[in-house]
Amino acid sequence: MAITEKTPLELGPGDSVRYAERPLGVFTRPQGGRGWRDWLSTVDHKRIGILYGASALFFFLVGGVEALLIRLQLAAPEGSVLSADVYNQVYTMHGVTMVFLFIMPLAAAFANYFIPLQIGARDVAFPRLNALSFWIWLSGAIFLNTSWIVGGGGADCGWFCYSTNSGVAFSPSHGVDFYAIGLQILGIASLVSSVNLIVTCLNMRAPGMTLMRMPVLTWMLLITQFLLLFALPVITVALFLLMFDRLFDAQFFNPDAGADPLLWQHLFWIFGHPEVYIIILPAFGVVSEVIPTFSRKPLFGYEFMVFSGIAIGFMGWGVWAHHMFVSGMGPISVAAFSLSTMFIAVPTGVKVLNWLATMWGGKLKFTVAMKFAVATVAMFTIGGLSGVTHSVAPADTQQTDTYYIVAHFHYVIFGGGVLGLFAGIYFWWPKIFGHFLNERIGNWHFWTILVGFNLTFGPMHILGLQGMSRRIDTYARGYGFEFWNMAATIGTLIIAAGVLLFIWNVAKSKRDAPHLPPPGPDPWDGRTLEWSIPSPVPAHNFDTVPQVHGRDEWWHTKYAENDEGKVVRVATVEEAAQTGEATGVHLPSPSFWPLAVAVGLPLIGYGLIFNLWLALIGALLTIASLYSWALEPVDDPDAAHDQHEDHSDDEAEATDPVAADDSTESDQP
Amino acid sequence: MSAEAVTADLDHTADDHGHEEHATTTGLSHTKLAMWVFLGSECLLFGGLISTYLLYKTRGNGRTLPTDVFDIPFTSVSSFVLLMSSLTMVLALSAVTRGEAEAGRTWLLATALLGGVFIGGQVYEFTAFVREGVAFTTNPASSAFFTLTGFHGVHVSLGIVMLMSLFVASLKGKLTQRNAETVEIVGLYWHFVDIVWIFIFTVIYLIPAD
Amino acid sequence: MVSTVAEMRTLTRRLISWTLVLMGASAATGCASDAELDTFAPQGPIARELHSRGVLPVFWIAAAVFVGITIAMVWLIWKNRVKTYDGDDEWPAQTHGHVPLEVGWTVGFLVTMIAVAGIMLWSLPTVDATETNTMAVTIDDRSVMWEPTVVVVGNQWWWEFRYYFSDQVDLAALRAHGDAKTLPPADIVTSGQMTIPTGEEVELIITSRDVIHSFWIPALNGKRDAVPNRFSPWKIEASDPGVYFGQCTEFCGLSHSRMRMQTVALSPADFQAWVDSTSTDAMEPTDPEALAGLEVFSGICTSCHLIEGVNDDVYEGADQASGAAPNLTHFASRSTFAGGIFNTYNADGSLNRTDLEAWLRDPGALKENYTVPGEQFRGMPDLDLSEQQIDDLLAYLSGLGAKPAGWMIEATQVE
Amino acid sequence: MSDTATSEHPEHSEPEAAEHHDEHHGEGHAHPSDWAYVKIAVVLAAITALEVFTYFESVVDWGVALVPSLIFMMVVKFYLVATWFMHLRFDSKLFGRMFTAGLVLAAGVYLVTLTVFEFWV
Ligand code: HEA
Ligand code: HEA
Ligand code: CUA
Ligand SMILES: [Cu+2]
Repeated sequence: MAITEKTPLELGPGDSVRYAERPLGVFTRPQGGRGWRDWLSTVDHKRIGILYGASALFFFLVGGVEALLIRLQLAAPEGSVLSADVYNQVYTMHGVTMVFLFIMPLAAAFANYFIPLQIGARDVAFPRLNALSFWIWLSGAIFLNTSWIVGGGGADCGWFCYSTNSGVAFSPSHGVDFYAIGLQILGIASLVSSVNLIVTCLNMRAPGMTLMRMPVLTWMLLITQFLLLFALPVITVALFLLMFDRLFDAQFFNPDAGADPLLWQHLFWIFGHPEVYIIILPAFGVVSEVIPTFSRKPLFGYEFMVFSGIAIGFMGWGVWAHHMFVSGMGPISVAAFSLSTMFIAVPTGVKVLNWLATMWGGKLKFTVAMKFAVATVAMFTIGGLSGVTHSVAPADTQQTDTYYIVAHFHYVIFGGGVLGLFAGIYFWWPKIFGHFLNERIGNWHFWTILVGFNLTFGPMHILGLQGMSRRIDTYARGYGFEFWNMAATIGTLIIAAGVLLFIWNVAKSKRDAPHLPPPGPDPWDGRTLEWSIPSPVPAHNFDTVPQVHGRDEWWHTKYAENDEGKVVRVATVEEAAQTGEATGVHLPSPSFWPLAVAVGLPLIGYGLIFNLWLALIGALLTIASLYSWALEPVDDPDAAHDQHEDHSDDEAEATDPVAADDSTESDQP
Repeated sequence: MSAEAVTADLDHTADDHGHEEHATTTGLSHTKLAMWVFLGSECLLFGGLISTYLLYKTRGNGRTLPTDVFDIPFTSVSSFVLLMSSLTMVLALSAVTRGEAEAGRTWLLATALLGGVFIGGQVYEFTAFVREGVAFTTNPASSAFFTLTGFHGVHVSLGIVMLMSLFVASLKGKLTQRNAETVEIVGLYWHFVDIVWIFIFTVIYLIPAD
Repeated sequence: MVSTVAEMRTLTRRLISWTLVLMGASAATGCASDAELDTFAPQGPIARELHSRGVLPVFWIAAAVFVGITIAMVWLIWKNRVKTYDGDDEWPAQTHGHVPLEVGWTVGFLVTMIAVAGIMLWSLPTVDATETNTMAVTIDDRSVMWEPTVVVVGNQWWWEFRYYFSDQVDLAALRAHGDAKTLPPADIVTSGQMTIPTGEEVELIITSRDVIHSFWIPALNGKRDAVPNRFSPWKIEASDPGVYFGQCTEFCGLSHSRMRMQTVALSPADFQAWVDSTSTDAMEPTDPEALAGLEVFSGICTSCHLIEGVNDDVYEGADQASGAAPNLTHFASRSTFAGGIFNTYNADGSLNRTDLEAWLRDPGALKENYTVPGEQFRGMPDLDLSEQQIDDLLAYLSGLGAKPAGWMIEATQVE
Repeated sequence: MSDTATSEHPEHSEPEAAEHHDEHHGEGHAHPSDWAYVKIAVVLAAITALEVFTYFESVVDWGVALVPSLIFMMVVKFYLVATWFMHLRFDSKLFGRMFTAGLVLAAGVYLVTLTVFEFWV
């Protein structure tokens, strides 16, 4: 394939750093390469994906330590590890951290890394906006957690922070302010990235990659982005109202002035329920890639998988008030939302059976990734079924706000979401880092997590049905709660051991990697485009943008079915895979401005809480950075690249829309 | 209908759009698509604020309601001004597209000015309301009113900043035919803010709050 | 790399031992026997119907689906597992899908869910207030027809129960009124323990004075939130006399975990007796210690608590975010105090001085509170009482109201 | 771009077309003339005038028709701006769909919310 040699940025593997003078800004324009500074200025979707993933896993430990504290406090009755006040902060921050700082960004890591690879693109539609999303997310995450230090403690209102308990009178520390502003910052990050990834999915597919040929992971991530796109503004409204109430004496949630506390609940859950599908759909996508690969069969019922995903995403908008069955909103509303909730079981059930049907007659090879994927299906089903028992509104009046609910959502979130994403981590680790995770340790990791998980959350079903309320910092002797709480705490310790095994696995695999054969582009005999390029993926992803002819394009490059329907190999990986050696692929230039914009936002946050002057400084920093950003050309002007005139048809592949950015001053084709 | 058929036009939207020759799957520009996607999201934002106001519009806690102090003739004028700014906006785009830089610049400035008049009107309205006893913290209705119209006002103001940036760029000769799309995108945002006001004007101001 | 068969064995072994452990443990703890809040042990017609119509059917359906899916899955794993892939000819038949099958199970699930929907619609009416029954109650020597109704008000972190027997108060108007902070005076105001007659469907009107709480007596019905500015209907009914436990289940701040309540169901005759003794003003103390206690009360406690016949002429609400504190007029007639968390009496019927004294010494040590000077208090503040004052107060308080029956005292001893 | 001009995307422009982007832009063949815009604006202004007119109840009492007519006029204005000024009429359907998705969803969830609050009664 002809690659144009005239492009300025030679960003193949192993290139060197070059910093050019930039008259426009404070920063010299970074130009790619290696070293920590390049991580700060990177606009490469893969690096951003790794940044998301690493930070998310870090916050998993933070949220996990909070979970450990919860479990230690509740191990025995009248626990005294934490005071009630601290307990309330810890469980609130546990929920917030796990949802917003762990599982969403971990899913974002997959979205960033794999959407472009799976659709055969060289980057996302707006690389700098992508960097902006990450940095804003990180600054929001840090902001939220600094409330422990400067805010007088974490938020103490529960992750859904119901009014009126979230008012200043009832939560006088700054914790809730940090919650309100922190989640707004995180919301901006997710909103920006959802717009970016939607445009990427719609607009940057390789030739032939029709929507109905997109890998299911990409599909589920796309649906997730739409859910984010539409759900985030709703919680943004709610958070603004809360912030105005707390900081500027507005009256949105002041019942003495005639306000209705249920307004918050509606706004929160209109966001909150789509949110839970935001959590689960990426994991569904991962499972839909892993199970076929290790069953040696294509995914059963691709169209049904896609449309059930769409159906879930769509129906998820009409069920929010099932979190409010006992709020007193009236029996007709209760009945209506109860009905709408139930029917989500139908598309979800279709998914479960399609996974099973994929395994039907397959050849199941239980790698660690496959184990996690299958466990995801099994554990999620348990959580989904307890969800169905809540959906029967009258029954839920006995269940809501008990540990039975806690059991439900940890089964779907941990048993579905977390196990699913772990499957993805084991599956794609060699692709991302160029070496396998150790399967033997992985095995131990899997089993400890699975056993620990069931020992932790299984008993919570019983506890809840025995009447144990959630969000209690302690319980009295004599209600029959002792035994199962102890069991759950022991389970958590086992999970913690599993998490440590995972950390050890990461470290050991990296250490061992040089002595082991490299995985090569396609270690699992994969099906989708990311396996057609080297591991780790070169900066420019694809030497040549692939031409797609059908679903599972890469698999069909390697195999065909003969007349008897038997699979025959038509090409080896070595023959078919790209080498990653192309140089001179035109890539977007890195930039420091996304980082600078992101630094301004928490300053605004602190300012709103403590001193408006600080907010002004933050705002000025943000605006100045945005302006500098706008003035910074997408591509480095020093690197003159007027080569576009020279394009002849056969070298056009190299300068594909990957360079497109949000500035219209870009002069790419 | 087959799945392919349902999504087919997403994969082939380029046919009838000769003027949109970007090298993208759909043939549509990234930026424009992004703006439309973003505007879809904004509907949920304003919807939430509007619903909050509707829910609270009669909750006065025994004090003056915003509806009590509405000055419909005044607001009608500023609504009209904002509506007409959509016309100047579209004329600006049309001029820039034709390569008439100077006309484009003038229309951009006119749009920004009309927007400025609207914001001025809003500032006046706010201060008048406060004088008449309807402040941000008076009651749920007033909090909701100021939040909704304030959010809209901030949107308009951002639009003005963008218009002025385009204006300055145009003065420097940087706004040429090839950047017509930038004008178009700012225009989309501007028109959106206008239609939000069309909605607000009817639903908040004109429909009587029994 | 992976030895699948061995793993399957481990899996099976683990599954079996896990099940055994679970079963053994459930037997050991007896699951329901000592679980006062058990949702699977309904004690009244409403809860029983809810359980049998709503809860159990959907549990059975969920269990059946679970068993089906799990069996299918284990079987698939068992049958199709391979150790490694060696060679290209190991590929199974490549099935891409099967539309009739898909449609089949979609319809199957739809039908199942329609059944679940039926369960829901069938059981929904059981929980909401519908009937209007009446019973004769004598109050102030006057017989009235009472529609058994209790106004339930959540406060941080205790429940108030208000009884309106006279037809003076229009409950419908009350519901529309909306503000829990300005309720009309009631015939009986009590806290922590709600007394109801057995065999009567009692309508509850649930509201709150500060944040959202949730009222829940699992043995009698599901729960309903107490939302400020809202008066939500609910109902409970107990078949037999007894003490039924509850716990506030909506997170309501610091001491949410220590916001409990009990419902005391009495036979109609006993209920009438309770009404007679509780609708009176507080008794005048006679012994000097109790008189000194009254002194302390009038000097200190009066800023929050109301005792009818003592400080109702000067009482203007409590220094609390809720504006209220428990009414102590018949303090000693309740078998628990401080939001239903401590026993007022020991098992032998003697006054539980340990907890009562500890409470008066420093309430915050037993139940976290928020009492920062200058801000709205939440929870009872530390009053810096001397030991003498505490003794006096106990002498006074223990004389307020008739001591509850022995079985009631016994029933509240949980540990 | 040559790599997009495949059988999958026969509609894609020739490579040269992308290079000579600018020339195509000037044509504006699909876009209405300025005069059309002005006409739309006149219609919008007229409707607005009518809307404001309803406010002066002493002149004409619209009775029960008031709210429906106001909503109707609002929708017409909304529609005109979206389709003409925002070019949805002439542009790809995809844009309109992205926007309508948000609009319809917002209408749906918020109308339901208001209904739950018994806003209409
Ligand atoms: C990943 C996140 C996730 C997912 C996917 C789900 C999925 C579902 N959830 Fe859950 N839910 C949460 C996260 C999630 N939930 C959280 C976090 C909360 C608590 C929030 C809080 O209060 O803090 C919650 C709370 C919650 C409630 C409120 C409980 C309460 O507080 O009182 C309800 C009530 O209806 C509910 C229902 C459901 C239902 C019906 C599904 C369905 O989508 C499940 C569908 C799946 C299946 C049913 C299994 C597979 C299907 C089959 C095998 C087919 C056959 C089955 C049948 C025919 C029955 N959930
Ligand atoms: C993604 C979501 C997610 C995840 C993964 C988890 C994971 C866990 N959660 Fe939970 N949880 C929520 C989301 C999540 N949770 C939410 C939303 C709530 C509701 C909050 C609310 O009510 O507002 C909640 C509430 C909640 C409660 C109820 C609290 C209450 O109501 O009072 C409990 C109680 O046991 C609990 C436990 C756990 C446990 C034991 C884990 C375990 O799986 C955690 C396992 C992880 C570890 C054990 C970490 C291992 C750490 C180490 C090994 C230390 C290493 C340290 C260093 C290197 C520094 N969670
Ligand atoms: Cu009251 Cu929880
Ligand atoms: Cu939900």
